Amino acid sequence: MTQLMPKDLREMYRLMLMSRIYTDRALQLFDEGRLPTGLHPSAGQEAIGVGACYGLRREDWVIPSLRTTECFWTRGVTMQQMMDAMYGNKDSVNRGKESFHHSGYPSLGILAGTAIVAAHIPVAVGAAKAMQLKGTDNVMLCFFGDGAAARGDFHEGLNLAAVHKAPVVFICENNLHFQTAPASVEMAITDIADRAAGYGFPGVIVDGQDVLAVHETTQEAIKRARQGKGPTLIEAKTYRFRRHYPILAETRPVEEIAEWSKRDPVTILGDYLLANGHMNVSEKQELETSIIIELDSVVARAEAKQAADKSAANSTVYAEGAS
Amino acid sequence: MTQLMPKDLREMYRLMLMSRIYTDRALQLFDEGRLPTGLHPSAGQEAIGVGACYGLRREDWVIPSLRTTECFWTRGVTMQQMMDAMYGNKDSVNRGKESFHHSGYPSLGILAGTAIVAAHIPVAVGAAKAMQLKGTDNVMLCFFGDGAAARGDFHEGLNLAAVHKAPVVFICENNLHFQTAPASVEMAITDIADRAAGYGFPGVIVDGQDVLAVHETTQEAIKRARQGKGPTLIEAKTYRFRRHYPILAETRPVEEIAEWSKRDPVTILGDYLLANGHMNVSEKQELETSIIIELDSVVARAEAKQAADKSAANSTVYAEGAS
Amino acid sequence: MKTLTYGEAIREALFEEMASDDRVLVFGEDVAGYGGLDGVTQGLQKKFGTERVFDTPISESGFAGMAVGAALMGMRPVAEMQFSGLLTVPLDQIVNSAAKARYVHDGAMSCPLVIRSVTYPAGNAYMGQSLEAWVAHVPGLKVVTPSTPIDAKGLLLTSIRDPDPVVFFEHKSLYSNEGLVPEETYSIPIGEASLARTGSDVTIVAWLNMVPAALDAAKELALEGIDLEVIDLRTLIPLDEEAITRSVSKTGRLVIAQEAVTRAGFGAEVIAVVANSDVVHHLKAPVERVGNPGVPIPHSDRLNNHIIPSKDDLIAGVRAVLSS
Amino acid sequence: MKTLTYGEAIREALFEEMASDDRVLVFGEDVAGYGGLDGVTQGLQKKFGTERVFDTPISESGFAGMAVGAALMGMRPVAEMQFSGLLTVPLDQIVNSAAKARYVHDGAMSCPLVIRSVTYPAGNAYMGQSLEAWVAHVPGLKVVTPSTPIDAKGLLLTSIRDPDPVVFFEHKSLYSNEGLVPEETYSIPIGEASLARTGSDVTIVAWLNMVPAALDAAKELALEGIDLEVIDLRTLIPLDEEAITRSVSKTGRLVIAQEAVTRAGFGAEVIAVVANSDVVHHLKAPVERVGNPGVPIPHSDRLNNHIIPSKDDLIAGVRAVLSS
Ligand SMILES: Cc1ncc(C[n+]2csc(CCOP(=O)(O)OP(=O)(O)O)c2C)c(N)n1
Ligand SMILES: Cc1ncc(C[n+]2csc(CCOP(=O)(O)OP(=O)(O)O)c2C)c(N)n1
Ligand SMILES: [Mg+2]
Ligand SMILES: [Mg+2]
Repeated sequence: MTQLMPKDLREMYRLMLMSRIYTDRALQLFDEGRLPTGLHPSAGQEAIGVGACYGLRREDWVIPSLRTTECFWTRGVTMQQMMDAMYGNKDSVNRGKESFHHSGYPSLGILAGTAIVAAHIPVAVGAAKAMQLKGTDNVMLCFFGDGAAARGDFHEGLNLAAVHKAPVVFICENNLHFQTAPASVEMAITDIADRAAGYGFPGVIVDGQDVLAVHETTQEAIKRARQGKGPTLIEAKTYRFRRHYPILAETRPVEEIAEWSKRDPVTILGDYLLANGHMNVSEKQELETSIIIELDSVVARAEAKQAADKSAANSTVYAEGAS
Repeated sequence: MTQLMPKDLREMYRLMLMSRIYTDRALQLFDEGRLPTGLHPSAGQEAIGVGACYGLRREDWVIPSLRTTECFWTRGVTMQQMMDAMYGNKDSVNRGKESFHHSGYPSLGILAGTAIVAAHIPVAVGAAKAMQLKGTDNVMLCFFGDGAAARGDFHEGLNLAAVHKAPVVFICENNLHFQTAPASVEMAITDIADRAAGYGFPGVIVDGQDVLAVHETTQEAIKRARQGKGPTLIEAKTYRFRRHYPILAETRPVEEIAEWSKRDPVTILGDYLLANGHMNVSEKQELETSIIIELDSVVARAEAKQAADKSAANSTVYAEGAS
Repeated sequence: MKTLTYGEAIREALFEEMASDDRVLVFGEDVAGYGGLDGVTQGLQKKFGTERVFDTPISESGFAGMAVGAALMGMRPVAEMQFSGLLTVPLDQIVNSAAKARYVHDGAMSCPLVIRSVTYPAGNAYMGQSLEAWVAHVPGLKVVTPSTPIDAKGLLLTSIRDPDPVVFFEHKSLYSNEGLVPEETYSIPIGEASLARTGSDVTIVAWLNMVPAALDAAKELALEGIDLEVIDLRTLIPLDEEAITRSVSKTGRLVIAQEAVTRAGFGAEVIAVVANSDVVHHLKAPVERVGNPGVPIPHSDRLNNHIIPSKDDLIAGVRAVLSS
Repeated sequence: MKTLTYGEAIREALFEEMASDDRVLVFGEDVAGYGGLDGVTQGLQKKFGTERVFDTPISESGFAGMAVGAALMGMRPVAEMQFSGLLTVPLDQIVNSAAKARYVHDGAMSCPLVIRSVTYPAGNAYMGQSLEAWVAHVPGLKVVTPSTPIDAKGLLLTSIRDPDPVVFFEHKSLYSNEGLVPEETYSIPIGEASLARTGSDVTIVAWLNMVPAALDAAKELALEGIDLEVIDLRTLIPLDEEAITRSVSKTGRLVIAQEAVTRAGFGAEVIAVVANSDVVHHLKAPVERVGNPGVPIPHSDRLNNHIIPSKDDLIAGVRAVLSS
């Protein structure tokens, strides 16, 4: 495991802060009727995607959940690319054919899941198997929510990964809710990590609000995977700070929300950087300002661009034209 | 838990012995080209279905695996009914529309699974939920093989049972193989019972060759279920003494087969009865003879009967005629 | 009569049937605590309790299987699939465990359940699929596809009371459509199409959301003196073959209106029914199919309106059958 | 040319393609150690090793998903579903994860995999289902249905090399049928029907096992001077529409031969293609569909032969289109 340097910590902070600012801006654009797509805001959960993906090799792959926007940022997707995707622009990643959160970026090592919760888990295992067959020691990080852990594909995927000792790390973002319902509806246990024992590999719980803890835990799992020792299930305890999706009402107890707000992952890392002298207040302020300024122009550019049109809609069903 | 009396033990022995004799006769009839259906012989695994189902209430339900013929015997299906089902006779349970091992007998509290391995697990949970909703303390016993434990429906079913504290007992007949492949292909763990912890209810391992152990373990799980405490997963370690299905070749190591043959559940109970004076040698011999004699006439009758015909084939797709 | 939206009509059916039959259960994702993503099941849990109305985990196969088990034990479960594209997931339970239950028991058991499946061709390539043709292919299932509030309520009541498993498609973009619904109790038989509009020139066969689209097209074409007959199938299985052949034998021209992918969609079945009857000789023009041309539903609304058939596509289809 | 059975032809295709392309993987239940329940994959693991040829748990959705993941990463997985009825289980992975992959990446990724699906309408109501109409309804999938050894080998080679996901149906009762197959390497394009028999009176459109049945019917009817044309579709998607319309415009009479349930089966699509073209005016008689009348496959062979269409049913269908 490579030691994180202060510059790494600052970069992780930048990614998390950018994600937060971007997400809240996107929500605002949606509320204003400008953004033509909804989103599953990651606010509150930024430490997971950043902590897990930070320091991956270019040749490694990740497959995000519906909420892990941080996978995109950390792998190198720019705010402009993301905003263009949200606007379905002509020059965007798939020209509006798929929502930004299920968009693949093959050149950045990002695979896309489908909108079918948990279906991407066996897909991740197959991709990891391919990496193994090619004789590399690259790994696959597969993200999903607590809700996904109730699906058959979770079970089949994790079990197949165990049988194949596939180089995959499963990262469950347990935010205690799935869509409008609490976790008590979906399971009679507290810790999804407990399920790993039923497949024969380690299950580890980590504080999902602490990016350094997430990073360290993931690094250990990655090391295991690279050494051919097989998968790990990491359960990151976390909480989303926004509603599931902008058009759905809030269903969670206000006290619960208030309690968790005290553990804001962006604030936690920011405070750590300040306390340890890795960043000073004015640097922090500058960073925030620069993100906001960049984002302003990103939005302006995205809105000025042409949206993809009918010719996009009808293409690439098959390799060589439709049939 | 009601204490087993010597007459219970003798009855359990009768059921197990009958099952063995019946199964081997059916295999022989199949080899001779007389029986118009194949079967998944339960030989070697008789202690599980008998031990688990013995002493159930009439109002309880069971749903067998493809191999648990003992569920049928213990719930009161006769050899004649079974043989008629195998021959697809006009007066048989469903007139040849379904194989005997997936045949339901509603009046005997036997639900049928489909041929889709593990699909019956959520069905069992829904049935148990209905029993709970009706305010009864009846229970459902749900049998399946080790192979089924790799399927998504196993996971979703067990998890749903936990969430609903459904009065169901899951009984996994782990015979170390599924169709032609060894368990190492389907899992990287040894004990399927370990998976129960991931749902939040007890997982128990029992010697599947020991009918009394199976009975006792199941009775405890049933008690739990009747008290509203929810499900239990029982893993019975066992071995099938015949090939998976008559037309498939043997794929298991001869030493493994030889080793397990030493632990024949019918012999184990027989010896116990003899050693404890619950039965003497001549009674044992008489029992065997009487089963064989009965079976001879069962086969003769079954073969003499008319098979179901086209009118059967075309009926009961919908309640009121086809549409 | 009173005015209800399509969504309210469905809710009323659930309330009435839960009140009159305590074997009826309602479950699915977000249906209980939240009252359904579109509010269709709102208030049910409060009225009928957490035992009869409950939320499920993301386990579509698991809870569809539970519905089967409960139905076999005499309950009347109504399970919701919150997007029709999700039918890909619980399909084995619906098609195998439920559909075949009566048959394999030689009639000794029945499996009376309803799968409410919410159709909406938008959002993404997966959830946005219209998959009614799949379930229509499966003996043992009934398939219901109402387009109006009165039919939605009446047919849902019938579906819940039906002794066989029913896949009940609801269309999200119809939820807010209003219509008159009787004050008193009523029900509508499964298996009867309705003549949504009488006309003489061209027959349009439609279901779900395409019925209002067809009526809009009819209104527009009426201005040119083109007189459309619109058949609302209402239920795909059993199929009201007579309503189809009767109309086509009158008009001699047939346009199919479906949101689903055209190829191997249910419209092909409608055409086969016509081609299999003497009415085929009455056809004055080749049949037209208006539907998804064979493209996954794109995420962006700017794209997917090119894929989903519109009133204008229907008008073009009508013109095509009139031009030959 | 050499003589091979249909099963051997498939095995030969797998051997050849695994030898020439090390991205090809073969997996499924019982395919590796045992060599397939019908021996079709025998010897593959021994020759190509446990990494490229492996047995899977009973996890059809899981290993279909693995096939998708491996395909996206550049492998060429060939996964077996040991009964076509099992398609109910992995369908989401095939229909959503695989079929839409190219589209949602705007062409930037491809998902070249083959699902070998073994069709056999017997045994029980579940495994015995013929479900080709379902996958034919899904944009992004190709659907292949060979009936002869030469086509089975040639089309499997093409399917494995195809850049898009292919559902390849094999028919268990064809496995032991023999036929001539070229010694040298060859392949057969996806999307071209073959004229299995030239005739002038009636067109039979068939695929898989119904092709030999149609040829048998043709032989028998030839004795009466009735001359059948038999079209073997070979691939359902893409569909060779021209082969169908050309033949029907010649004969004016069409009989569909399918083992699947008639209602909403693929035959309806074939009919729709005809009805959508000018050829509809050439029809001298209503079209006939010979298929499963809408009944789950019973377990007993004594019953299921009443459900599965036979040569005699085909002959009756031909007589019907000739009588009107
Ligand atoms: C199989 C399936 N069922 C239902 C849905 C609808 N749905 C979208 S997101 C979601 C909740 C996901 O919860 P979780 O996995 O916990 O992720 P979170 O949103 O909490 O991050 C649901 C039910 C879906 N996409 N897929
Ligand atoms: C979903 C599914 N996949 C494959 C099959 C084919 N099949 C029938 S029995 C069987 C093996 C079952 O193994 P297990 O559950 O261990 O039971 P056992 O036969 O060992 O008693 C398989 C794979 C099936 N019936 N269902
Ligand atoms: Mg969650
Ligand atoms: Mg087994």
